Amino acid sequence: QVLVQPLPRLRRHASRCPAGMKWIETAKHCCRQCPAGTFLYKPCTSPENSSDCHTCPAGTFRTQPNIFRECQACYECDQHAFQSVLSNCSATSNIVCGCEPGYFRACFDGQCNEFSCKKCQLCTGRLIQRPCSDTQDALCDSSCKPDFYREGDECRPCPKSTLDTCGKECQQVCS
Amino acid sequence: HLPILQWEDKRGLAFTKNNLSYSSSALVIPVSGDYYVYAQVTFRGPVESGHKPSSVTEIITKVTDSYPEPTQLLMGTKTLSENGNGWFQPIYLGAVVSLEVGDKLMVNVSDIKLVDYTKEHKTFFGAFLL
Amino acid sequence: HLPILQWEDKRGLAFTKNNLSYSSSALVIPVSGDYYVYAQVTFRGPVESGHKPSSVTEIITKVTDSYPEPTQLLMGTKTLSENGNGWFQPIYLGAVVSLEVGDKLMVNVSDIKLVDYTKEHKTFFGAFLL
Amino acid sequence: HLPILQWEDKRGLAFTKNNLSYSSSALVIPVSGDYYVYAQVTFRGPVESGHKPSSVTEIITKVTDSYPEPTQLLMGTKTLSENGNGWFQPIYLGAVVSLEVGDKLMVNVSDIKLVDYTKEHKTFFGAFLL
Repeated sequence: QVLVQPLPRLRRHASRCPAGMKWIETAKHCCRQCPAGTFLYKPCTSPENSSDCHTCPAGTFRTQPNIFRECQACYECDQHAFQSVLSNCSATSNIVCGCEPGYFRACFDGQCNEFSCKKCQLCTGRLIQRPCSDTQDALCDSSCKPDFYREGDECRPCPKSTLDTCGKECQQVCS
Repeated sequence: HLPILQWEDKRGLAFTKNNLSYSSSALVIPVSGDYYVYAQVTFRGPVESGHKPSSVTEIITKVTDSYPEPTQLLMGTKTLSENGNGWFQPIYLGAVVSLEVGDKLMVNVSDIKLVDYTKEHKTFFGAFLL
Repeated sequence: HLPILQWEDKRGLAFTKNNLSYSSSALVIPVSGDYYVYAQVTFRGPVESGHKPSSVTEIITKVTDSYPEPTQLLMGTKTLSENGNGWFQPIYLGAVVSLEVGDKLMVNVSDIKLVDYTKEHKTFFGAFLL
Repeated sequence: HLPILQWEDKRGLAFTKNNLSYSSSALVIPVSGDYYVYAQVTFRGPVESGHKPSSVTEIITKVTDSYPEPTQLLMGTKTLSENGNGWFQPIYLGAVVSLEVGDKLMVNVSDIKLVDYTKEHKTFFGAFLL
């Protein structure tokens, strides 16, 4: 286990500013925060007047009130890997990505921040127990549909041919 | 959020100076400026039988007192294709970032159980002012 | 030549200063000297063509107006052994190189479609004068 | 000890200056201080048929005249999951270390036969004083 000695805490400026205001190191006084969707272009000259806040430029955002000098860059959806845009990036929210129709999310981490879009399985010749969705693959019935016969773990359509080549499952179709 | 690594800051090769201090899992920035920030995490497994992660991730994160959400500065994520026997996977990250006095830098990992903390030269974290 | 990556130089974590400028895919060196140059590219797949590459490569290249051929400064090349599902592979490069005023630095990759451009903290490029 | 790599210190991109010198496989520290030390080794195989290593390792080591044992400063170790065809595996290491005048820095590898020494921009080693 790592032994970490408590270090003398930095003098905390933040607690000396009233609610909704933050300490500006360069100005050496408190200023009102800029609202979400904007950034601090120029700090207030004194705590009584307001800061010069500019709207986040296209392609950037701030979800919270802040005193940052720039906004965060929006993520992008991975069009090469079958991702689709669920909601666009705005000045106050990052982009949200999902998977194109016919694909579902294969998550790389618990929160699914990183995921790739995998092709849904088709359930050819089977009944669909659960359709494919953005978050999970289709669930196919284990048995084949009528008019289909099992070959390995595939379901193949019964041949419309003479009786002698007709397997048991395909009797109905063949006769 | 992903688990945060704790670090040794005094013993062996570890040190802090020029007021760059370490407290509660974070390097604390003493003066605003551009810093080269770097970290390597060596991941290794398997830890529990059968539990084979599909990937490992390391993220260097910045926390600012005046803002409720951490900012991800650098991220390395690697899928694992080892076939279940013993595996090692180092991830190195390093870049220049602009930081403000009081900013805190931390290292998050996808799974703390997979981090090889046994040797100080396999997993390390640091920063220096340009 | 291998495809050249384009970069964002203003938004989010990106910035240029001290006259180190960015134009048409290149960092332009403002003053001769020794620079620590670095870049990380996160590769990921599969992409739509289902074509599975056997390896991925990242090269930091220098172009000098007075010389017709680019010079390869740093190269990271990694074979892929992932089995066709979703995969990620970061490659980090960094070293000191001697550069002249006006030299241009670029990042080439083996296949631009395999580059994960979705998050600024996964793929990045920079340099600083020592 | 693991085999020590030898380096070219004059030709091509290689150079030494500010009294940081290279001799018998080591960078020799001219003045005490904190240095950013880095190295990349590109490993590649197979070299001899049938001989498939399970992992590759790179270690940056410090040797001090006054102490009989080398000190391992940085280590990158990676298991190999490539299936026996041609493979490449770069390992990059870099961090700040406190060094004394006269200290020697070297790069050790698990198997010298697996090192790709064919191109100077694939395998490199350096340090600079902060």
